[in-house]
Amino acid sequence: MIARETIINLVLAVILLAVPLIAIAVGEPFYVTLSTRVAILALAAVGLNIALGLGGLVSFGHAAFFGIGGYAAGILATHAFNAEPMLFGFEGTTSMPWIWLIALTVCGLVALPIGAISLRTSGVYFIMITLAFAQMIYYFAISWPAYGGEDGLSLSVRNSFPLINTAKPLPFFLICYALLLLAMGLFALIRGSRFGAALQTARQNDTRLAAVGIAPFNIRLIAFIISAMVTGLAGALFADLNRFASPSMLSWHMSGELIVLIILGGKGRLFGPLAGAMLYVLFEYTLGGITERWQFFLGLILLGVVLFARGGLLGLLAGKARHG
Amino acid sequence: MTLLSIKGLETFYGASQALFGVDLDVEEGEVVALMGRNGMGKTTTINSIFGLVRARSGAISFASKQVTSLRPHKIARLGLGLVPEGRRCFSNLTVLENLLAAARGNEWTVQKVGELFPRLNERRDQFANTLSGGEQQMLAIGRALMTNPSLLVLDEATEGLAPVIRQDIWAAIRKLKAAGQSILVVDKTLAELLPVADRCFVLEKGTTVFAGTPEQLTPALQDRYLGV
Amino acid sequence: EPVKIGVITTLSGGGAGLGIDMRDAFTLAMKQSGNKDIELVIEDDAQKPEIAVQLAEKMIQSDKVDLLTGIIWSNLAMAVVPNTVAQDIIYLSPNAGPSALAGANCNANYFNVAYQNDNFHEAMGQYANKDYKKTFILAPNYPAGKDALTGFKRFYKGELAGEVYTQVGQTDYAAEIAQIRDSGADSVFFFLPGGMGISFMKQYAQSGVKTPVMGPGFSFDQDVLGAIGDAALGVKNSATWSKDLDNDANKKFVEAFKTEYKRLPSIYAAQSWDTANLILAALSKASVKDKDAFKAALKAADFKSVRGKFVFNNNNHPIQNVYVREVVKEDGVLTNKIVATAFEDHKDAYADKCKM
Amino acid sequence: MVEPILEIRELRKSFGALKATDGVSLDLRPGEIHALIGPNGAGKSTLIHQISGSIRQDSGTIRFLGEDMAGLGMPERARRGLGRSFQISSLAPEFSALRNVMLAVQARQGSSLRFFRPVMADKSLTEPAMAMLERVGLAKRANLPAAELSHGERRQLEIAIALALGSKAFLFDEPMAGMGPEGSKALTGFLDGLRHEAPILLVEHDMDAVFALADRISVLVYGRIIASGTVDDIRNDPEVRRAYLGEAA
Amino acid sequence: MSTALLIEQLLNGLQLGVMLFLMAAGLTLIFGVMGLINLAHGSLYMIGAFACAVVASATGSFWLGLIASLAAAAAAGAIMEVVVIRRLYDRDHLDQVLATFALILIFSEGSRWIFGSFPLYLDIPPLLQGAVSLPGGGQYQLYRLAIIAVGIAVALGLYLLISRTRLGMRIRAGESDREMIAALGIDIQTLYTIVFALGAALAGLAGALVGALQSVQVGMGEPVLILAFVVIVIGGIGSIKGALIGAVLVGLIDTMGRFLLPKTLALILPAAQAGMVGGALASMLIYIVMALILAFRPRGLFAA
Ligand SMILES: Nc1ncnc2c1ncn2[C@@H]1O[C@H](COP(=O)(O)OP(=O)(O)OP(=O)(O)O)[C@@H](O)[C@H]1O
Ligand SMILES: Nc1ncnc2c1ncn2[C@@H]1O[C@H](COP(=O)(O)OP(=O)(O)OP(=O)(O)O)[C@@H](O)[C@H]1O
Ligand SMILES: CC(C)C[C@H](N)C(=O)O
Ligand SMILES: [Mg+2]
Ligand SMILES: [Mg+2]
Repeated sequence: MIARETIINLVLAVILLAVPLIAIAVGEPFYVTLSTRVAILALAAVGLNIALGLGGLVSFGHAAFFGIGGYAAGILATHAFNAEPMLFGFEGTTSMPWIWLIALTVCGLVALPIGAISLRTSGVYFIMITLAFAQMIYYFAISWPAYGGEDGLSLSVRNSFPLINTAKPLPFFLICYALLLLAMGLFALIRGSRFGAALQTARQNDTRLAAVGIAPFNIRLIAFIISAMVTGLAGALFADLNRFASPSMLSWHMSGELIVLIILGGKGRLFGPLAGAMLYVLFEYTLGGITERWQFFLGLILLGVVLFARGGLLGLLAGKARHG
Repeated sequence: MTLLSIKGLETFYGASQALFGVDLDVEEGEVVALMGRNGMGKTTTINSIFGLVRARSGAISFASKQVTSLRPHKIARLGLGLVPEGRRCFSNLTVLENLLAAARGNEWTVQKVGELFPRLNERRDQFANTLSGGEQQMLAIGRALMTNPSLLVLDEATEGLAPVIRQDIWAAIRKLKAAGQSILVVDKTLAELLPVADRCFVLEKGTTVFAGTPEQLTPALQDRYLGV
Repeated sequence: EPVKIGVITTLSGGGAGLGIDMRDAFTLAMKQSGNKDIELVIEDDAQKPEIAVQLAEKMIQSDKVDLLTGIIWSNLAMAVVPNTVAQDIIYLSPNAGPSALAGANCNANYFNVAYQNDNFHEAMGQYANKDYKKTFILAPNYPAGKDALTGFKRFYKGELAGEVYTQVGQTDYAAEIAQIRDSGADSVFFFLPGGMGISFMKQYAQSGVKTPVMGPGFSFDQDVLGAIGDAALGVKNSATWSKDLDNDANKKFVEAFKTEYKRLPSIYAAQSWDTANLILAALSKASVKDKDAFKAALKAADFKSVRGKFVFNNNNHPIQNVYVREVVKEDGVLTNKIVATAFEDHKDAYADKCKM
Repeated sequence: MVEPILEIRELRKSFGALKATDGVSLDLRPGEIHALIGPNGAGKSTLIHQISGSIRQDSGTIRFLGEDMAGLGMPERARRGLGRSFQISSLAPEFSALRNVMLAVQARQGSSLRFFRPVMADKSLTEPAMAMLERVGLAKRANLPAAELSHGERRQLEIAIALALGSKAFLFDEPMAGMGPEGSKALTGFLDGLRHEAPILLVEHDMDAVFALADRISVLVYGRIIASGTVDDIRNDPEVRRAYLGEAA
Repeated sequence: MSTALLIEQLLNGLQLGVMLFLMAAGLTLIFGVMGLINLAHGSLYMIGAFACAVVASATGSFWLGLIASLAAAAAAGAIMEVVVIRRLYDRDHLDQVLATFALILIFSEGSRWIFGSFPLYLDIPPLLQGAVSLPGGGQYQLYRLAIIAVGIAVALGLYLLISRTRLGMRIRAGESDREMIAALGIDIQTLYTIVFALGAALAGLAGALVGALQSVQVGMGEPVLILAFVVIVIGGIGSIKGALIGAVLVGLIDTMGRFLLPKTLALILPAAQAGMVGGALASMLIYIVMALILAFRPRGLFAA
C-alpha cells in the first residue's frame, strides 16, 4: 500500500507542474510566473529544511544566503553586461549554470564561518546569532553603493541557459521546477542516510550523539553549509525571476518567511516546503486581490494553522510524521 | 475513611492504551504499595490521578470529590503531594527556592524538611540541577511535603539512593506513617517496601491483578507478578 | 475597449500614508473626469520591491494594462521601471525620481511627472546661500539620501559644518543632534522621509539646540505635520507644490480633495492628481494603442497642472519651479505657505546625459 | 600483574568551593568489574563524566589503553572505545529503539559522512542492532519510539547502545536504577558475562548486584576514595558501613 | 571634540540603552520565564504608543495617556495569552515564531484599520519639556533623563520581584517544569497570564514613553523588537540584570559607533565617504558585537 503522504506529495508535484502548462494554454502567462515563484521559494525552504527540519537548527538568518545567491546572479550579470572586469579580471557571466556554481560556492564559503561561530551556541541563542549575521550582511548591502545599495540591482535581461530560452516564462519555470525536484531528492537521500541519522540525533539529543562517538558540531556544520548552498541557489533563481536583486532579499522578514513556509507545510517533511510555499503564495495572491487588509486575514489564517493544524498542511492531510 | 478511590481507570497515550481498568483505593492513615513490572502502568496511574494525563474512562475520587475533570493544580490542592518519577526538581531554582515555591499550609516548614534531610540544609543555596541524584530525590520529597498533603504519592522515591540514605528515607516514611500520613508508594525494592505497606496492589498490563495485604502476596504470587 | 491603468502603490506597512494619498487623489481625478472608458487596477506593494515586481508582471501579463503608475519609493521604482519600459509599457512616476533613470538610462517609455530626486534639495541649497554660511547636513544612508545631499551641495556655496549619514529607519537622533550642537553650524539641512523626519523634528525641538533647520518638503508635508506638531512651526522647506499656489487647477484640486476626504492634500496627492490629469489629457488626443502618438501626447504635457507651468525636458522629467515654503498654522491646523521661489523653470542635472 | 586498561591518577574537579573529586586514583583491568560505590553526591557521576570527557578535570591524568586522554572530547573518547551509559537515560526520543542502537553501530563502523545510502535498508546496521536488542531483551519493542518506552525499558536501551558501540571498557552509571527485581536479576547475569568482552567500571547503589558482581570495590566519599578492596574487605570496613552501607550487607 | 559633547553622547547612549531595556525587560521575562519567543512584543509596544497618543489627544493629559498605555498593553497581552499563547508553551519555538508572526500581521493591519495610516501626534508633557544644563557647559533633554530614571526603577523592581518573591520563584519554577509546578497545586496558567500581561505592560510603557520622542505609527515596534532581542541575547536570556547591562551596552555601542566611526574614518577618507562608510559600519556594529560576544560566551554575558 502506498502511504497517504506519498499520494499527497505526488498530487502537489503534479499540481505545480500542471498550473503553468494550463496557464500557457489558456493565455494567462502570469500564473506561470506565480508558479515559478512558488517553486523558487519552495527550493529556498527545502534548503532551510535540511538545517531546520532535520538538524533542528532554527536559522533565522537564511535570508543571508538567499540574498547572496541573488546578488551573485545580479553582480555577475551586471559585470558581463557592462563588460567591466571584476576580481582577477573575471568578466562576469550571464550563463545560469556558471552563476549557480558560483552562488553555491560563495554561499558555502560564507556559511562555513557563520556556521562555525553560530554552532557554538544553541537554541534561542542560535536563532539570534544567525539573525545577527544576516543583519550584518543586510546593512552592508544597504549601505554599500557599488551595487545599488538600498535600491538594489536590476538585471537587464534574464540570464541564459544552454539550449533553453529563459526569457519565456515556461522554460524558466521548468528549470526551477527541475531544480526543486532535484533538491527534494537530495533532502530525501540525506534524511535516510547515515549522515541524516546522525543529524537527526543531533536535533533530538546531542549528548547521545557525542556519547556514541560522533561529534555533533561537525555534523551540524556540514548540514548548515549544505542547507545554505541550496537556499543560495534559490536566491540566484529568484533574482532571475524578478530580474532584480535587492537588500530586501536579505532582510529578516525573508528569513521569517522561509521559516513560515516550512511550518505551514509541515516541518521536517520532504514536501513540507512545497506545500507551504503553494499555500502561502496562494493566500498572498488571492487575499491581496480581495482586500487591502489582506495582511490582517493572512495573519488570521496563519494563526489558525498553528493552533489547529499541528504539523502544518501535510500534518493535517497526512497525519503525524514517522521517524522509522 | 476512604481518601482515594480509583475504579475502572482507562488511560491512553495518543492512540495507544496504557491502562485497561485499574482499581485502587487508599484509606486515611494507610500506606499503600503499588507494584508491577516495568511498563505495567504504575506511573501512568499516578499521572492520571494528578490529571497530568487525562483518564479516558473510569472514576477517580479524592476526599470524596470526583477529580477526573479538574485541572492539575485544583487536584493537587485537594491535598495530594507528588514525588514524581525522575525527581523533576526545578533545575533553575536553588534548594531553598524549590521548597519555598511549593509551600502551602503550615505544618511542614523549610526547617522541618531540613531536619528530615540534613543534607538539604547543607546545600540550601545550590541550584537543583547541580545536585547529586540522591540530593535531588530528597529535595523532591521535601518539596512535596511542603504542600502539606493529606496523601503523599511517591513514585520510585528511593531509586538511585545510597543504602544509608534509602534507610533514611524508609525511616522517614515510617515516621510519616506513624504521624498518620497517608502514603501511596511505588517502589522496586520489595524487601523494604512490604514491611511498611498496609496493603498492596499489583498491576499487570494496565489492570489491577492483585489487591491485598503484604502477607497475602505470597512468594509464589511475587514470582508470578513481579518476577522475584 | 477601456483603457487599463495599473496602479502599484504602498497601501500597507509603515509608509502607507503616502500611497493612500497617492491613490486617493488619482481615483478622485479619474472620477471627476467622468471618463467611463478607464479601468483602474490598484494593488498594494507593501513597500517591498519583490512584491512590486510581481504586481507589475501580473498587471502586464494578466490584466494586460496599457499604462503603469503609482510607485512612491525610489527603490521600488528601480525594481519595476527598467523591466516595464523594456517590455514597451509606459510608466508614469507620480513620485520617485531616482537619478539612475534620469541620465544615460532615460527611456522614452518612462515619464516622471513629479520631480527628479535631487530637485527639492537643490532648491534648498540654493535658498540657503541667502542666509547661511555653515550648514550641517544629514540624510539616511541609502541612494535617495545620497542624491539628496549631493543635490544640496550642488548649489550650496557655504561651508559644511558636518555631513552625516544616518541609518535607514533610525528612530533616535540624539547622537546626531549632539553633534549638531557641537559643530558650530548656523543652520541644519536634513532629508529624512516618513517617520524618520517626525522623530528627528520632535527630538530636535526638545534638545535645546536653537540652530534653524530646513529640508525638502517631504518631511513637512500634510501627511506628517500633524504628527510633528508645533515643533515644525516656521521651518523652511522646498517643494514644487503648495496648497496655496495661486492657480485655478490647484484651487479646484484642493477643494475637491478636502470635500471628498475631509483632510488636506499632500504633495503626493498633488503629483498624483497631475499624473492622472496628464494621462486624461493625452487620452483625449491619442489612443493608448498607438504607442508613439500617445507618447507624443504625453510629452506635450497639455494639461492644467496644479503646479502651474509644467513642461517635460528631453529626459521626460519636468522643468518646473521649485518654491520655498514655511510651516504655519491655519485654523489650528499646521500647513505650508510659499515664501519664496528658489528656482524658476528648473531642470535636473542629469538631462544632458540623456540621449533623447 | 596485567596492565590496566584504564588508569586514573589524582583526578581533581571542584565546583566553586565544593571538591567533587578530590585526588581520585583508580584503575580498571581487563576482565574485571570494578564497582564504585559511595553516598549520594560523593562525586561518582562527576568522575564518570570526567572519564568520558563531558567534564574536564582541573588536574590529574586519565590514561586509556596507554594513551593520555587530555584534550580529547567526548566523541573522540567514545571512538577510542570508552562506552558509557547515563544515570538519567539519554536517548533520541523520536527514533525507535532500533534506530537508537543503529546509530551506535554506525558510529562503531566509522564514517557518518555518507549521504546517500538509506540506513533502513542497510543490513550491516539493522542486523547487529537487532542482535543487541535481543541481548538486552528489548527485541519486541524494537520499533517503538524511545519516548514511548517505560522508564525501565529505557534503561535497557541505554545498555544496548553501549554494547553496540563495541567498547573496550564500559562506564555504567547506575544501570540497575529503575529496573524491577526481575530486570535487575537479568541485568546482573548479563553484566557478569559482559566482563569478559570488556571490563566494567560500575557505579551502582544496588548492593545485591554489586556484591554479586564486583571483583573489586572502591568507595568514594566526599570526592575521596576511602577504601578499596574485595567484596569482603569492603563489607567489613567499619568506615564504609558508617558512611554508606548502614545496616545493609 | 569637547568633553561636553562626549558627556552628552554617553548620556545618549545610556538613555537609548534604558529605553531598550524597557522593551527587553518584558521580552526577557516572557522569553526566559515562559520559554516563549514572542515576536509580537513589538505590537504591544505599538499598542502602548497608540493608546497613549489617542488618550492624550482626547484628554489633553499625557499622564492619563500613560496610564491608558499600561492598561491597553496589559489587556492586549492578557487577551493574547489566553486566546493564543497559552496553547503554545509546550510547542517548539518554531510554532511560536509562526503564531506570533501572525499576531504581528493582525495587530499591525488591525491598528491601521482603526487608526488609519497617518502617524499620530504625541508630545512630551509640559512638565518634562526642555533641556537642563550639564556640568561642562552642555545641555541635556529633561525628558530623556526622566526615561533613564524610569528604566532604572523598573529594572530594580523587576529584579526584586523575580529573584526575591515567592511569585518570582513560582514563575521560574514553571519555566523549568510546568507540569510539575501544577502538580504541586499552583495555578501556573493564571500565573503565566499575569506575567504575560506584566511583560506586555512594560512594552506598552516603553512604547508610550518613546512615542513622545518619535513618530507614533503602525510598524513602529519592529525595528526596536530586533534590537530588544539582541539585547536579551547579549545579556543572557531570562536575566533581568543581563537585560539591563546588555541594553546599556547596545545603547552605548550604537550611539558611540554612529558618532565616532565616521569621525575616525574622516582622518583617512574624504568627509562624504567617511560619513557613508562610517554610517554603514555603525549600523553593523551591534550585530558584530553580538556575534563576538556569543562566539565567546555562547549563553550571553549573564546566563541564568
Ligand atoms: N509518554 C508516553 N507515550 C506513549 N506511551 C507511553 C508513554 N509513557 C508510558 N507509555 C507506555 O505506557 C505503558 C505504561 O508505562 P508506565 O510508565 O506507566 O509504566 P511503569 O509501570 O511506571 O513502568 P516503570 O516501572 O518502568 O516505571 C508502557 O507500555 C509505556 O510504554
Ligand atoms: N555543575 C555543578 N556545579 C556545582 N556542583 C555540582 C555540579 N555538578 C555536581 N555538583 C555537586 O558535586 C557533588 C557530586 O555530584 P555527583 O553527581 O558526582 O554525585 P554522585 O556521586 O554521582 O551522587 P549520586 O549517587 O546521588 O548520583 C554533588 O554534591 C553535586 O551537588
Ligand atoms: C517619499 C519620498 C521621500 C521618496 C523618495 N523619493 C525615495 O525614493 O525614497
Ligand atoms: Mg514508572
Ligand atoms: Mg550520580
